[in-house]
Amino acid sequence: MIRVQEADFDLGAEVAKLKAGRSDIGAIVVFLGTVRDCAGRVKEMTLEHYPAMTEAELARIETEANARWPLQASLIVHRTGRLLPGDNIVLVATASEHRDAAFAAAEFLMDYLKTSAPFWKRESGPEGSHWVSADARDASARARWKAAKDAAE
Amino acid sequence: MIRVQEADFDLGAEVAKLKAGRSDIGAIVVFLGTVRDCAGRVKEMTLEHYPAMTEAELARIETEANARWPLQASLIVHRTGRLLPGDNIVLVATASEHRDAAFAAAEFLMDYLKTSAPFWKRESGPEGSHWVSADARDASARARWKAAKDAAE
Amino acid sequence: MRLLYFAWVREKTGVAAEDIDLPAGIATVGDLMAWLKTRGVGFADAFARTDVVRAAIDQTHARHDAKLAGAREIAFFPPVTGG
Amino acid sequence: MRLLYFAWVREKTGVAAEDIDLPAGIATVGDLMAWLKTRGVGFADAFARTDVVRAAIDQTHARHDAKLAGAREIAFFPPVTGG
Repeated sequence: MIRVQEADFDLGAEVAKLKAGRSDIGAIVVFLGTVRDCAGRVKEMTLEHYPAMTEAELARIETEANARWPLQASLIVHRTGRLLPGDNIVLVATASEHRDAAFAAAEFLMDYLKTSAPFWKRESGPEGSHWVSADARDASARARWKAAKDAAE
Repeated sequence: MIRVQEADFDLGAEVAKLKAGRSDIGAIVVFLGTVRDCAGRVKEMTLEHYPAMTEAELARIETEANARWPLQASLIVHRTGRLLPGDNIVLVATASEHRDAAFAAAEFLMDYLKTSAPFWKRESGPEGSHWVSADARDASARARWKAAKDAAE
Repeated sequence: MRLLYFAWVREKTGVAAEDIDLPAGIATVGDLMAWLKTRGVGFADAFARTDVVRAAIDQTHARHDAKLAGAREIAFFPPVTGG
Repeated sequence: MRLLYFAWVREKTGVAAEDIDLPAGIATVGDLMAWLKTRGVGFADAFARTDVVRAAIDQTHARHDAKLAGAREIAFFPPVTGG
Protein backbone atom coordinates (compact mmCIF):
# COMPACT_ATOMS: atom_id res chain seq x y z
CA MET A 1 0.00 0.00 0.00
CA ILE A 2 1.17 3.47 -0.97
CA ARG A 3 0.11 6.82 0.42
CA VAL A 4 1.44 10.34 -0.20
CA GLN A 5 -0.06 12.93 2.11
CA GLU A 6 0.49 16.25 3.86
CA ALA A 7 -1.02 14.99 7.11
CA ASP A 8 1.01 13.22 9.76
CA PHE A 9 0.65 9.44 10.21
CA ASP A 10 0.37 7.33 13.34
CA LEU A 11 3.05 4.62 13.32
CA GLY A 12 1.27 2.47 15.91
CA ALA A 13 -2.04 2.64 14.06
CA GLU A 14 -0.41 1.84 10.71
CA VAL A 15 1.31 -1.26 12.09
CA ALA A 16 -1.89 -2.33 13.87
CA LYS A 17 -3.77 -2.09 10.54
CA LEU A 18 -1.06 -4.12 8.81
CA LYS A 19 -1.37 -7.02 11.25
CA ALA A 20 -5.06 -6.72 12.12
CA GLY A 21 -6.71 -10.12 12.32
CA ARG A 22 -3.65 -11.94 11.03
CA SER A 23 -1.76 -14.70 12.79
CA ASP A 24 0.47 -15.79 9.91
CA ILE A 25 2.93 -12.90 10.27
CA GLY A 26 6.13 -13.59 12.21
CA ALA A 27 8.13 -10.43 11.61
CA ILE A 28 7.35 -6.79 10.94
CA VAL A 29 10.07 -4.26 10.20
CA VAL A 30 9.24 -0.58 10.32
CA PHE A 31 11.38 2.31 9.14
CA LEU A 32 10.51 5.80 10.32
CA GLY A 33 12.33 8.79 8.85
CA THR A 34 12.12 12.06 10.74
CA VAL A 35 13.30 15.66 10.24
CA ARG A 36 16.66 16.36 11.92
CA ASP A 37 17.38 19.89 13.13
CA CYS A 38 21.10 19.40 12.38
CA ALA A 39 22.23 21.20 15.54
CA GLY A 40 19.85 24.12 14.97
CA ARG A 41 20.72 24.71 11.31
CA VAL A 42 17.32 23.40 10.15
CA LYS A 43 14.20 25.15 11.39
CA GLU A 44 11.84 24.00 8.67
CA MET A 45 11.73 21.56 5.78
CA THR A 46 9.52 21.70 2.70
CA LEU A 47 8.96 18.59 0.63
CA GLU A 48 8.06 19.14 -3.01
CA HIS A 49 7.08 16.24 -5.23
CA TYR A 50 5.82 15.30 -8.70
CA PRO A 51 2.39 13.92 -7.80
CA ALA A 52 1.56 11.94 -10.94
CA MET A 53 4.97 10.27 -10.87
CA THR A 54 5.39 9.82 -7.12
CA GLU A 55 2.61 7.31 -6.68
CA ALA A 56 3.58 5.43 -9.85
CA GLU A 57 7.21 5.23 -8.74
CA LEU A 58 6.41 4.13 -5.18
CA ALA A 59 4.02 1.47 -6.51
CA ARG A 60 6.73 0.24 -8.87
CA ILE A 61 9.25 0.01 -6.01
CA GLU A 62 6.76 -1.83 -3.81
CA THR A 63 5.98 -4.30 -6.60
CA GLU A 64 9.70 -4.95 -7.06
CA ALA A 65 10.15 -5.63 -3.31
CA ASN A 66 7.25 -8.08 -3.37
CA ALA A 67 8.80 -9.86 -6.34
CA ARG A 68 12.13 -10.23 -4.52
CA TRP A 69 10.92 -11.30 -1.05
CA PRO A 70 7.94 -13.28 0.28
CA LEU A 71 6.12 -10.37 1.90
CA GLN A 72 2.73 -10.76 3.54
CA ALA A 73 2.12 -7.00 3.59
CA SER A 74 3.96 -3.79 2.82
CA LEU A 75 3.29 -0.11 3.28
CA ILE A 76 4.91 3.14 2.20
CA VAL A 77 3.59 6.46 3.54
CA HIS A 78 5.43 9.65 2.55
CA ARG A 79 4.57 13.17 3.63
CA THR A 80 4.86 16.35 1.56
CA GLY A 81 4.62 20.06 2.33
CA ARG A 82 5.97 21.93 5.31
CA LEU A 83 7.60 19.94 8.15
CA LEU A 84 9.37 20.88 11.36
CA PRO A 85 12.33 19.26 13.17
CA GLY A 86 11.23 16.01 14.81
CA ASP A 87 8.30 15.60 12.39
CA ASN A 88 7.69 12.31 10.62
CA ILE A 89 8.66 12.24 6.93
CA VAL A 90 8.34 8.65 5.78
CA LEU A 91 7.11 5.31 7.05
CA VAL A 92 7.98 1.97 5.46
CA ALA A 93 6.69 -1.29 6.89
CA THR A 94 7.15 -4.86 5.72
CA ALA A 95 5.66 -8.07 7.10
CA SER A 96 6.89 -11.58 6.48
CA GLU A 97 7.03 -14.99 8.14
CA HIS A 98 10.71 -14.51 8.91
CA ARG A 99 12.79 -11.51 9.82
CA ASP A 100 15.41 -11.78 7.07
CA ALA A 101 12.88 -11.02 4.31
CA ALA A 102 11.20 -8.24 6.31
CA PHE A 103 14.53 -6.53 7.07
CA ALA A 104 15.90 -6.85 3.54
CA ALA A 105 12.69 -5.62 1.92
CA ALA A 106 12.42 -2.60 4.23
CA GLU A 107 16.02 -1.59 3.49
CA PHE A 108 15.46 -2.15 -0.22
CA LEU A 109 12.31 0.00 -0.20
CA MET A 110 14.14 2.84 1.54
CA ASP A 111 17.19 2.62 -0.74
CA TYR A 112 15.02 2.70 -3.86
CA LEU A 113 12.68 5.37 -2.51
CA LYS A 114 15.67 7.58 -1.68
CA THR A 115 17.06 7.32 -5.20
CA SER A 116 13.93 7.00 -7.37
CA ALA A 117 10.86 8.61 -5.82
CA PRO A 118 10.46 12.21 -7.07
CA PHE A 119 10.60 14.13 -3.79
CA TRP A 120 12.83 17.14 -3.14
CA LYS A 121 13.67 18.60 0.25
CA ARG A 122 14.25 22.27 0.86
CA GLU A 123 15.65 23.18 4.28
CA SER A 124 15.34 26.58 5.93
CA GLY A 125 17.24 27.87 8.94
CA PRO A 126 19.02 30.89 10.37
CA GLU A 127 21.50 30.81 7.48
CA GLY A 128 18.80 30.90 4.80
CA SER A 129 17.25 28.14 2.78
CA HIS A 130 18.56 25.67 0.21
CA TRP A 131 17.63 22.56 -1.72
CA VAL A 132 19.14 19.48 -0.10
CA SER A 133 21.81 17.79 -2.24
CA ALA A 134 21.54 14.12 -3.04
CA ASP A 135 23.76 11.97 -0.83
CA ALA A 136 26.20 9.76 -2.76
CA ARG A 137 25.77 7.11 -0.06
CA ASP A 138 22.18 6.63 -1.23
CA ALA A 139 23.36 5.71 -4.72
CA SER A 140 25.84 3.18 -3.26
CA ALA A 141 23.15 1.80 -0.98
CA ARG A 142 20.92 1.25 -3.98
CA ALA A 143 23.71 -0.27 -6.08
CA ARG A 144 24.20 -3.20 -3.69
CA TRP A 145 20.70 -4.53 -4.50
CA LYS A 146 21.52 -4.56 -8.19
CA ALA A 147 24.66 -6.55 -7.42
CA ALA A 148 22.75 -8.93 -5.17
CA LYS A 149 20.22 -9.56 -7.92
CA ASP A 150 22.88 -10.11 -10.56
CA ALA A 151 24.70 -12.54 -8.27
CA ALA A 152 21.49 -14.50 -7.74
CA GLU A 153 20.73 -14.75 -11.45
CA MET B 1 16.79 0.19 27.42
CA ILE B 2 15.84 -3.37 28.26
CA ARG B 3 12.54 -4.75 29.51
CA VAL B 4 11.35 -8.31 30.06
CA GLN B 5 7.68 -8.56 30.90
CA GLU B 6 4.56 -10.72 30.72
CA ALA B 7 2.36 -7.78 29.71
CA ASP B 8 1.88 -6.71 26.11
CA PHE B 9 3.62 -3.57 24.83
CA ASP B 10 2.35 -0.74 22.64
CA LEU B 11 4.63 -0.30 19.63
CA GLY B 12 3.42 3.22 18.86
CA ALA B 13 3.84 4.36 22.47
CA GLU B 14 7.32 2.83 22.71
CA VAL B 15 8.52 4.61 19.57
CA ALA B 16 6.89 7.86 20.71
CA LYS B 17 8.81 7.61 24.00
CA LEU B 18 12.05 6.93 22.13
CA LYS B 19 11.77 10.11 20.06
CA ALA B 20 9.93 12.32 22.55
CA GLY B 21 11.30 15.85 22.54
CA ARG B 22 14.17 14.96 20.22
CA SER B 23 14.91 16.53 16.86
CA ASP B 24 18.37 15.03 16.28
CA ILE B 25 17.09 11.61 15.19
CA GLY B 26 16.84 10.96 11.46
CA ALA B 27 16.02 7.26 11.34
CA ILE B 28 14.23 4.79 13.56
CA VAL B 29 14.06 1.08 12.74
CA VAL B 30 11.62 -1.11 14.62
CA PHE B 31 11.44 -4.88 14.61
CA LEU B 32 8.28 -6.53 15.88
CA GLY B 33 8.18 -10.31 16.31
CA THR B 34 4.78 -11.94 16.62
CA VAL B 35 3.41 -15.45 17.24
CA ARG B 36 2.62 -17.32 14.01
CA ASP B 37 -0.14 -19.91 14.06
CA CYS B 38 1.72 -21.97 11.42
CA ALA B 39 -1.45 -22.85 9.53
CA GLY B 40 -3.36 -23.83 12.68
CA ARG B 41 -0.65 -26.03 14.16
CA VAL B 42 0.08 -23.52 16.93
CA LYS B 43 -2.72 -22.57 19.30
CA GLU B 44 -0.58 -21.31 22.14
CA MET B 45 3.03 -20.47 22.92
CA THR B 46 4.73 -20.37 26.31
CA LEU B 47 7.97 -18.48 26.75
CA GLU B 48 10.22 -19.63 29.57
CA HIS B 49 13.35 -17.69 30.49
CA TYR B 50 16.23 -17.49 32.99
CA PRO B 51 15.41 -14.17 34.66
CA ALA B 52 18.75 -13.32 36.26
CA MET B 53 20.58 -14.05 33.02
CA THR B 54 18.07 -12.64 30.54
CA GLU B 55 18.42 -9.04 31.55
CA ALA B 56 22.21 -9.30 31.83
CA GLU B 57 22.45 -10.89 28.38
CA LEU B 58 20.11 -8.37 26.72
CA ALA B 59 22.03 -5.49 28.31
CA ARG B 60 25.30 -6.97 27.05
CA ILE B 61 23.90 -7.26 23.51
CA GLU B 62 22.58 -3.70 23.60
CA THR B 63 25.96 -2.40 24.82
CA GLU B 64 27.68 -4.24 21.98
CA ALA B 65 25.31 -2.68 19.39
CA ASN B 66 25.97 0.77 20.80
CA ALA B 67 29.72 0.15 20.56
CA ARG B 68 29.42 -0.86 16.90
CA TRP B 69 27.04 1.85 15.61
CA PRO B 70 26.34 5.50 16.50
CA LEU B 71 22.93 4.96 18.06
CA GLN B 72 20.98 7.78 19.67
CA ALA B 73 18.61 5.38 21.41
CA SER B 74 17.85 1.68 21.54
CA LEU B 75 15.19 -0.47 23.11
CA ILE B 76 14.58 -4.19 23.59
CA VAL B 77 11.28 -5.40 25.05
CA HIS B 78 10.69 -9.16 25.29
CA ARG B 79 7.60 -10.87 26.61
CA THR B 80 7.46 -14.12 28.61
CA GLY B 81 4.66 -16.45 29.69
CA ARG B 82 1.62 -17.56 27.71
CA LEU B 83 1.04 -16.04 24.26
CA LEU B 84 -1.52 -16.64 21.51
CA PRO B 85 -1.18 -16.52 17.71
CA GLY B 86 -0.88 -12.92 16.55
CA ASP B 87 0.44 -11.76 19.94
CA ASN B 88 3.53 -9.60 20.19
CA ILE B 89 6.69 -11.40 21.38
CA VAL B 90 9.57 -8.97 20.96
CA LEU B 91 10.17 -5.36 20.06
CA VAL B 92 13.55 -3.97 19.07
CA ALA B 93 13.99 -0.32 18.15
CA THR B 94 17.08 1.64 17.16
CA ALA B 95 17.46 5.35 16.47
CA SER B 96 20.31 7.02 14.61
CA GLU B 97 21.04 10.03 12.43
CA HIS B 98 21.15 7.83 9.34
CA ARG B 99 19.28 4.73 8.33
CA ASP B 100 22.27 2.45 7.68
CA ALA B 101 23.26 2.38 11.36
CA ALA B 102 19.67 2.00 12.55
CA PHE B 103 18.99 -0.92 10.18
CA ALA B 104 22.27 -2.71 10.90
CA ALA B 105 21.95 -2.33 14.67
CA ALA B 106 18.34 -3.60 14.70
CA GLU B 107 19.31 -6.68 12.67
CA PHE B 108 22.35 -7.24 14.88
CA LEU B 109 20.24 -7.00 18.06
CA MET B 110 17.76 -9.54 16.71
CA ASP B 111 20.47 -11.94 15.50
CA TYR B 112 22.24 -11.82 18.87
CA LEU B 113 19.03 -11.97 20.89
CA LYS B 114 17.92 -15.05 18.92
CA THR B 115 21.16 -16.90 19.65
CA SER B 116 22.18 -15.60 23.11
CA ALA B 117 19.22 -14.47 25.19
CA PRO B 118 18.01 -17.33 27.43
CA PHE B 119 14.40 -17.69 26.26
CA TRP B 120 12.76 -20.97 25.26
CA LYS B 121 9.53 -21.34 23.32
CA ARG B 122 7.08 -24.16 23.83
CA GLU B 123 4.31 -24.45 21.26
CA SER B 124 0.98 -26.20 21.81
CA GLY B 125 -1.57 -27.19 19.21
CA PRO B 126 -3.96 -29.96 18.16
CA GLU B 127 -1.00 -32.34 17.75
CA GLY B 128 0.29 -31.79 21.26
CA SER B 129 3.02 -29.55 22.58
CA HIS B 130 6.78 -29.40 22.08
CA TRP B 131 9.82 -27.24 22.72
CA VAL B 132 10.76 -25.27 19.62
CA SER B 133 14.10 -26.32 18.10
CA ALA B 134 16.77 -23.74 17.43
CA ASP B 135 16.90 -22.66 13.79
CA ALA B 136 20.32 -23.13 12.16
CA ARG B 137 19.65 -19.98 10.12
CA ASP B 138 19.86 -17.95 13.34
CA ALA B 139 23.40 -19.18 13.96
CA SER B 140 24.41 -18.24 10.39
CA ALA B 141 22.73 -14.86 10.75
CA ARG B 142 24.76 -14.22 13.88
CA ALA B 143 28.00 -15.44 12.31
CA ARG B 144 27.98 -12.74 9.64
CA TRP B 145 28.44 -10.02 12.31
CA LYS B 146 31.50 -11.80 13.65
CA ALA B 147 32.92 -11.88 10.13
CA ALA B 148 32.06 -8.23 9.58
CA LYS B 149 33.84 -7.27 12.76
CA ASP B 150 36.91 -9.36 11.98
CA ALA B 151 37.09 -7.84 8.50
CA ALA B 152 36.96 -4.36 9.99
CA GLU B 153 39.74 -5.05 12.47
CA MET C 1 4.11 18.60 -25.40
CA ARG C 2 3.81 19.39 -21.70
CA LEU C 3 6.99 20.30 -19.82
CA LEU C 4 7.28 20.26 -16.02
CA TYR C 5 10.06 21.62 -13.83
CA PHE C 6 10.65 20.79 -10.17
CA ALA C 7 12.70 22.04 -7.21
CA TRP C 8 15.66 24.23 -8.22
CA VAL C 9 15.08 23.55 -11.91
CA ARG C 10 11.62 25.13 -11.46
CA GLU C 11 13.05 28.03 -9.45
CA LYS C 12 15.78 28.77 -11.98
CA THR C 13 13.56 28.54 -15.06
CA GLY C 14 10.82 30.44 -13.24
CA VAL C 15 8.32 28.01 -14.76
CA ALA C 16 6.49 25.10 -13.11
CA ALA C 17 4.67 23.83 -16.20
CA GLU C 18 4.23 24.85 -19.83
CA ASP C 19 3.00 23.49 -23.13
CA ILE C 20 5.36 23.76 -26.08
CA ASP C 21 5.52 22.74 -29.69
CA LEU C 22 8.70 20.77 -30.06
CA PRO C 23 11.02 22.43 -32.62
CA ALA C 24 12.15 20.27 -35.51
CA GLY C 25 15.29 18.20 -35.02
CA ILE C 26 14.78 17.48 -31.32
CA ALA C 27 14.72 13.72 -30.87
CA THR C 28 16.00 13.01 -27.37
CA VAL C 29 15.81 14.33 -23.82
CA GLY C 30 19.34 15.66 -24.30
CA ASP C 31 18.37 17.51 -27.48
CA LEU C 32 15.47 19.08 -25.61
CA MET C 33 17.71 20.20 -22.75
CA ALA C 34 20.19 21.77 -25.20
CA TRP C 35 17.32 23.68 -26.83
CA LEU C 36 15.79 24.77 -23.48
CA LYS C 37 19.18 26.18 -22.48
CA THR C 38 18.83 28.75 -25.29
CA ARG C 39 15.55 30.14 -23.97
CA GLY C 40 16.98 32.85 -21.72
CA VAL C 41 19.07 33.41 -18.64
CA GLY C 42 16.89 31.36 -16.27
CA PHE C 43 16.82 28.34 -18.55
CA ALA C 44 20.53 28.68 -19.30
CA ASP C 45 21.20 28.64 -15.56
CA ALA C 46 18.86 25.71 -14.86
CA PHE C 47 20.43 23.58 -17.59
CA ALA C 48 24.01 24.84 -17.23
CA ARG C 49 25.10 21.45 -15.89
CA THR C 50 22.90 18.97 -17.67
CA ASP C 51 24.71 16.09 -15.92
CA VAL C 52 22.94 16.96 -12.67
CA VAL C 53 19.50 17.41 -14.21
CA ARG C 54 17.30 14.32 -14.22
CA ALA C 55 14.38 13.76 -16.59
CA ALA C 56 11.20 11.71 -16.76
CA ILE C 57 9.10 10.87 -19.79
CA ASP C 58 5.43 10.32 -18.98
CA GLN C 59 6.18 9.87 -15.26
CA THR C 60 9.00 7.37 -15.78
CA HIS C 61 12.70 8.09 -15.22
CA ALA C 62 14.44 8.59 -18.57
CA ARG C 63 18.07 8.83 -19.59
CA HIS C 64 19.30 11.80 -21.56
CA ASP C 65 19.54 9.68 -24.69
CA ALA C 66 15.90 8.53 -24.41
CA LYS C 67 13.73 9.27 -27.45
CA LEU C 68 10.91 11.79 -27.13
CA ALA C 69 8.74 10.28 -29.87
CA GLY C 70 5.19 9.73 -28.59
CA ALA C 71 5.85 11.41 -25.22
CA ARG C 72 3.19 13.67 -23.78
CA GLU C 73 4.83 14.94 -20.58
CA ILE C 74 8.53 15.58 -19.96
CA ALA C 75 9.73 16.57 -16.49
CA PHE C 76 13.10 17.99 -15.43
CA PHE C 77 14.35 17.94 -11.85
CA PRO C 78 17.42 17.60 -9.61
CA PRO C 79 18.47 14.21 -8.18
CA VAL C 80 15.71 13.21 -5.78
CA THR C 81 16.11 13.74 -2.02
CA GLY C 82 13.02 12.25 -0.39
CA GLY C 83 12.75 9.67 2.35
CA MET D 1 26.73 -24.75 44.37
CA ARG D 2 23.35 -23.86 42.88
CA LEU D 3 22.22 -25.73 39.77
CA LEU D 4 19.39 -24.53 37.51
CA TYR D 5 17.67 -26.38 34.67
CA PHE D 6 15.49 -24.83 31.98
CA ALA D 7 13.04 -25.90 29.26
CA TRP D 8 13.35 -29.60 28.31
CA VAL D 9 16.44 -30.05 30.49
CA ARG D 10 14.25 -29.04 33.43
CA GLU D 11 11.41 -31.30 32.30
CA LYS D 12 13.66 -34.32 31.83
CA THR D 13 15.57 -33.94 35.10
CA GLY D 14 12.33 -33.10 36.89
CA VAL D 15 14.23 -30.40 38.78
CA ALA D 16 14.14 -26.62 38.28
CA ALA D 17 16.77 -25.72 40.88
CA GLU D 18 18.86 -27.48 43.50
CA ASP D 19 21.88 -26.91 45.73
CA ILE D 20 24.63 -29.50 45.59
CA ASP D 21 28.06 -30.11 47.04
CA LEU D 22 30.34 -30.63 44.10
CA PRO D 23 31.99 -34.12 44.27
CA ALA D 24 35.77 -34.20 44.17
CA GLY D 25 37.41 -34.33 40.75
CA ILE D 26 34.83 -32.22 38.92
CA ALA D 27 36.64 -29.25 37.42
CA THR D 28 34.69 -28.24 34.30
CA VAL D 29 31.15 -27.86 33.02
CA GLY D 30 31.71 -31.04 31.01
CA ASP D 31 32.83 -32.95 34.12
CA LEU D 32 29.69 -31.76 35.90
CA MET D 33 27.44 -32.89 33.05
CA ALA D 34 29.10 -36.32 33.02
CA TRP D 35 28.46 -36.66 36.75
CA LEU D 36 24.86 -35.40 36.53
CA LYS D 37 24.18 -38.06 33.91
CA THR D 38 24.77 -40.72 36.58
CA ARG D 39 22.06 -39.36 38.88
CA GLY D 40 19.16 -41.43 37.54
CA VAL D 41 17.01 -41.97 34.48
CA GLY D 42 15.77 -38.36 34.18
CA PHE D 43 19.26 -36.89 34.38
CA ALA D 44 20.63 -39.57 32.04
CA ASP D 45 17.97 -38.61 29.51
CA ALA D 46 18.49 -34.84 29.89
CA PHE D 47 22.25 -35.14 29.39
CA ALA D 48 22.21 -38.03 26.91
CA ARG D 49 23.41 -35.71 24.16
CA THR D 50 25.62 -33.23 25.93
CA ASP D 51 26.43 -31.55 22.61
CA VAL D 52 22.95 -30.02 22.52
CA VAL D 53 22.93 -28.89 26.14
CA ARG D 54 24.13 -25.35 26.74
CA ALA D 55 25.51 -24.05 30.05
CA ALA D 56 25.96 -20.77 31.86
CA ILE D 57 28.22 -20.00 34.81
CA ASP D 58 26.93 -17.20 37.01
CA GLN D 59 24.53 -15.98 34.28
CA THR D 60 27.12 -15.96 31.50
CA HIS D 61 27.28 -18.44 28.61
CA ALA D 62 30.04 -20.98 29.24
CA ARG D 63 31.67 -23.61 27.07
CA HIS D 64 31.81 -27.21 28.23
CA ASP D 65 35.51 -26.88 28.98
CA ALA D 66 34.96 -23.84 31.22
CA LYS D 67 36.30 -24.21 34.78
CA LEU D 68 33.83 -24.28 37.66
CA ALA D 69 36.24 -22.89 40.26
CA GLY D 70 34.60 -19.99 42.10
CA ALA D 71 31.22 -20.41 40.39
CA ARG D 72 28.08 -20.02 42.46
CA GLU D 73 25.33 -20.78 39.94
CA ILE D 74 25.48 -23.20 37.01
CA ALA D 75 22.55 -23.41 34.57
CA PHE D 76 21.82 -26.03 31.91
CA PHE D 77 19.42 -25.48 29.03
CA PRO D 78 18.72 -26.22 25.36
CA PRO D 79 19.86 -23.83 22.60
CA VAL D 80 17.86 -20.65 23.07
CA THR D 81 14.76 -19.96 20.95
CA GLY D 82 13.51 -16.50 21.91
CA GLY D 83 12.81 -13.50 19.72
